[in-house]
Amino acid sequence: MASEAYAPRELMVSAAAAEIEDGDTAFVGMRLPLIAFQVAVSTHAPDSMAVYESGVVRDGPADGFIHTMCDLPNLNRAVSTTGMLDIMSRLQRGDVDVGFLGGAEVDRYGNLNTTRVRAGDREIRLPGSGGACDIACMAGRTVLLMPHESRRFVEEVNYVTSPGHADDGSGRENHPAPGGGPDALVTSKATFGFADGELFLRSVHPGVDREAMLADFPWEVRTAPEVGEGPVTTTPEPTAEELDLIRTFDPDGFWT
Amino acid sequence: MASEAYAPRELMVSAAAAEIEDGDTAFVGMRLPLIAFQVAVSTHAPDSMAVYESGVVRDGPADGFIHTMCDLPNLNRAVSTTGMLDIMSRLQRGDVDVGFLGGAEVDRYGNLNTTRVRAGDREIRLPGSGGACDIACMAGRTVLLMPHESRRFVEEVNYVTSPGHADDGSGRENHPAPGGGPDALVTSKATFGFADGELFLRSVHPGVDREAMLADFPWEVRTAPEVGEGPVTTTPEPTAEELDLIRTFDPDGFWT
Amino acid sequence: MSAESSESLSDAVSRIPPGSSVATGLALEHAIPFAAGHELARQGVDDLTLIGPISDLLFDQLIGCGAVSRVRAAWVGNVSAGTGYRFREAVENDEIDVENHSNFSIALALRAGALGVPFLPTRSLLGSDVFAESDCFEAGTDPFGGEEVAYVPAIEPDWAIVHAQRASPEGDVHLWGNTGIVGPAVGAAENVLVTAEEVVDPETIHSDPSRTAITREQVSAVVECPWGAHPSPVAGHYNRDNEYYLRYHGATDTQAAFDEWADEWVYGVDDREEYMRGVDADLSITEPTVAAEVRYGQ
Amino acid sequence: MSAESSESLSDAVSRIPPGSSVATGLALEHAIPFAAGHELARQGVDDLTLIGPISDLLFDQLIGCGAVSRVRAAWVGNVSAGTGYRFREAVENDEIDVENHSNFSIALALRAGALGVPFLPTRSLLGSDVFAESDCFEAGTDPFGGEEVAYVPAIEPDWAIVHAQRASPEGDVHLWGNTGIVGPAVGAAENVLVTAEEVVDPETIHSDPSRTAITREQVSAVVECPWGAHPSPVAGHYNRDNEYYLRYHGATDTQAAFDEWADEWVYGVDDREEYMRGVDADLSITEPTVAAEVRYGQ
Repeated sequence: MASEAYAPRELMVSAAAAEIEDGDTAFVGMRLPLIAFQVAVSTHAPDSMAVYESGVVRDGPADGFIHTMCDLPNLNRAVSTTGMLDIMSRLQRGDVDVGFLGGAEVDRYGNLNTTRVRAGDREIRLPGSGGACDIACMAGRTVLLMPHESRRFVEEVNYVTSPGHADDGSGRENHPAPGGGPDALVTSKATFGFADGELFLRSVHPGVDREAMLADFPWEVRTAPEVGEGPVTTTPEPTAEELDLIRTFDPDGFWT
Repeated sequence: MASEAYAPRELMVSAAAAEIEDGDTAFVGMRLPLIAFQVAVSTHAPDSMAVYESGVVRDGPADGFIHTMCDLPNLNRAVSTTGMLDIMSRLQRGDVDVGFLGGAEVDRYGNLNTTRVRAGDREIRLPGSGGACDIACMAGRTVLLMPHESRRFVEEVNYVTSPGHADDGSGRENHPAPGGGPDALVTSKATFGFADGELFLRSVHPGVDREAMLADFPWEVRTAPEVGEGPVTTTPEPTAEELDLIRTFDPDGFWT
Repeated sequence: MSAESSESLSDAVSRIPPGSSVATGLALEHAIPFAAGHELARQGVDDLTLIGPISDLLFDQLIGCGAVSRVRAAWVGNVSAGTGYRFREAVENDEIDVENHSNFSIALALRAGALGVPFLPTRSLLGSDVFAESDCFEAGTDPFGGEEVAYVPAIEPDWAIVHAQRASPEGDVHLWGNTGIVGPAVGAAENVLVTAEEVVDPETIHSDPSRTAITREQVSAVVECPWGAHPSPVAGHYNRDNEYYLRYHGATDTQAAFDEWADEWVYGVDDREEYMRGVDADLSITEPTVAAEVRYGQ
Repeated sequence: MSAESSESLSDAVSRIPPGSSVATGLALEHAIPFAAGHELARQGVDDLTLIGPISDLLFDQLIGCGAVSRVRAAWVGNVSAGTGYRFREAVENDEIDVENHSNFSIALALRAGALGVPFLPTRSLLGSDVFAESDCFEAGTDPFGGEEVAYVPAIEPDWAIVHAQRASPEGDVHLWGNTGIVGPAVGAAENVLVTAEEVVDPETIHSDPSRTAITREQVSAVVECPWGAHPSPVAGHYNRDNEYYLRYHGATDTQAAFDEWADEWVYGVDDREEYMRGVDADLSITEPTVAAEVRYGQ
């Protein structure tokens, strides 16, 4: 049952939550994924766990709004509050199923840049990797989340903060990083999968003009039927239950 | 003030305790050093700390007899009870001043064997290194403790469990291990120092026949005056205070 | 919460097949999972590779029971009395294979497994026969400063067996007192069996998440097993039964003597409850120390 | 026990000379030592190299105060709002040098320092420009299985600054809630400054030795400093002051605006007490969770 009225970022949270499968250990970072994990564990993935690079491990939503993974509601009644090496050890030994990543720029192979971008002559410094490079290299699969803006989709990212798939179509076969690499990209207008290491259109958000949306990419984006992944669908709207949860976890709509 | 009557191992504990300087971090293992640290911290070295490879850190004696470093009196009211990597990290980064080692065999360079010895045709398996190899390689200095028996003093140990000094007189200059190596050997009959990486006689325990004692070595043991370290002295007897403490920490004389 | 939601020790141990590599005795002389070890022997699980830092008695007992074909450890014996006769005889008779480690090298090997890297470097080992006589390690050179180091390869045990004070039925575990190499071994192991003095409500664990040393996704089985570490001590629960170690030493210097000992203490009892009826030492804690209060909240 | 046996924050910070390398903000968004950081700025300690995983605001503030010449970190900004303008502008104007890390590489670098080895291997970094564009790391080959790995060299900071819930005057420290890379940084640092919500009797620390995260021989100074981490949260003590982060973001997009901000919040107050008089948010903990009892004893 879909709700009548929702914000674009509420749909992104819903779509991101759908990428967490029950039983998954999810590596959760800043912003929207903070809400998405809480939605997933409250709905279809009750046996999922979240690990945060600060050292927190949780098996349920926080009982209060969280700006950051270290806000006290996220620490209170956690399963474990330990250190980063404990969390990164799980990641490096292959025990993290899915990780979330944002980016200022992404290319067709899922390489992400959060370090520095060009704007005309000027080079703008961004905050940097944080744990993103590590998640990109070592999570079982990654889900990329970003606003749908044409300047973010580039033929070549200015700096590979978080490596994606190899550019020779070999997926990660020839790539030194042990993780599975990008599995999905969720923007504010559509969702994409990866086949043979390259992006393809999976679903278009309700009300979005498909052709205009695809025109934001500097390359011809492949579609699901072209890579044998069924038809391009319409992204499901957030359910009423999901919207309720999102508005409980983010009551002032700060992140959404 | 020396006491009238004491057991040989009580004097060994007293001599071992004397090797702990105030402010030292001492790596304490099994048997006599368990008692020696408690004596030292209760007398001349109140600001010394003991670290135990099990993960225990203490700044004072246990309030009860301890068979092992993990007996509850050694954990109770400890400064810290953590894990082995925390303790071994201190050792490897050079924060442990002195470590204690025992051995079934020792050679003139302080190489120790606790792994396997020969008895005629038979090779006898001993328990092994435990943390001894690590302490030998990485403690600032080590103090070796063993019963004075001629079979233990050998030209070449059957197995180098715990490396001593280089055999070319270079001390540890050419030795890969970062620690300072053996600094003293305390037996049940005498104490020895090391100069240029080789053993020399420092003091003889009260009542011990020096020549007979030295005859237990298969090589001509150097003496303090020969290496410019003053005269050979008589090992101080345990003081009445030390004996009181030893008998408090080991009330049934199990280790002493 | 009671242990009813967790399985029996016998069921849990039956999931460990012959030929497994098993890391245990990881907190050194503290909280040694003797109950689980004896159950392995009772079920006749054999051809085991035992992995640990030092083993205070348990490895010796499992060797005596014929359960072991290989040991990867730094020290095997009886900390109260020195020699473990079953270990010694088995080595001297070439009945088991031994990979000699130092405490640090076994800790690093398991830490490498937990960390998900093929090896870790150390400044220990070099110059010893632990290094020189082994084909386990490699020499390497620090690419930054040119320093000589030893490389310790990862060990990833099939099972780690850990005894703890309390665990939730899901497998989140509080343990305190010294932990030796419990953390690295749990991280490196494919499966973890936790025996706990108490199986508690998950809320107890959630009330103090910084005390949580093991989390559920690492754990294959949780069993409530009071006195599961006797004769070793468990912080907050019971003291070490020192006399037991000394009696064992005196009673097991031949295989025949050991067999008699095992008939009484291992094969002659059905479970831990029956075993504890044979122990008459007073190991209770008479001077409890209560940890200073800690709060979380929001 | 009161703080009288420990020195003042101003005295403690005066021991950190210009040009020092300082690791801080180690528990990520939790328990950031803002009070100590502001005191560094007030004392005009400059030419600092700041080391940390992510810095939620503090590095940006110290850069704005002109105290920093180099940053070795994975992320510098404002976790509530994204960009840290002082960091961004300083980089774009080439006023500071940045060594780009990932969270894991900075953690491993400090862990190598704490462990006393020249480097540690990782399977991360490879394929990224964090690796390719840096002269910090080296590529290596696992000598056992031939796998490609990256080597991360040790970092040994001159100082680590840590905020904790409670410490004894001697410098034994209890901290809880997530700890990020506090442990590795404290182990690697030459000196450690601990600011604590409470300086407590040593008996409090001794009552729960498994809670002890830092021990005295690693600590150069202990200072009692209530609210010393505001606006970041401290488990058991106070919540995060989210609005403060948002206001900072809105108020510091030019150096002139930042200077005004710093005149009020850093240079315009003598100490933490005066600073806190300017904070009117209610950050108190209204739903306390008390940790389940733990006993030791014998």
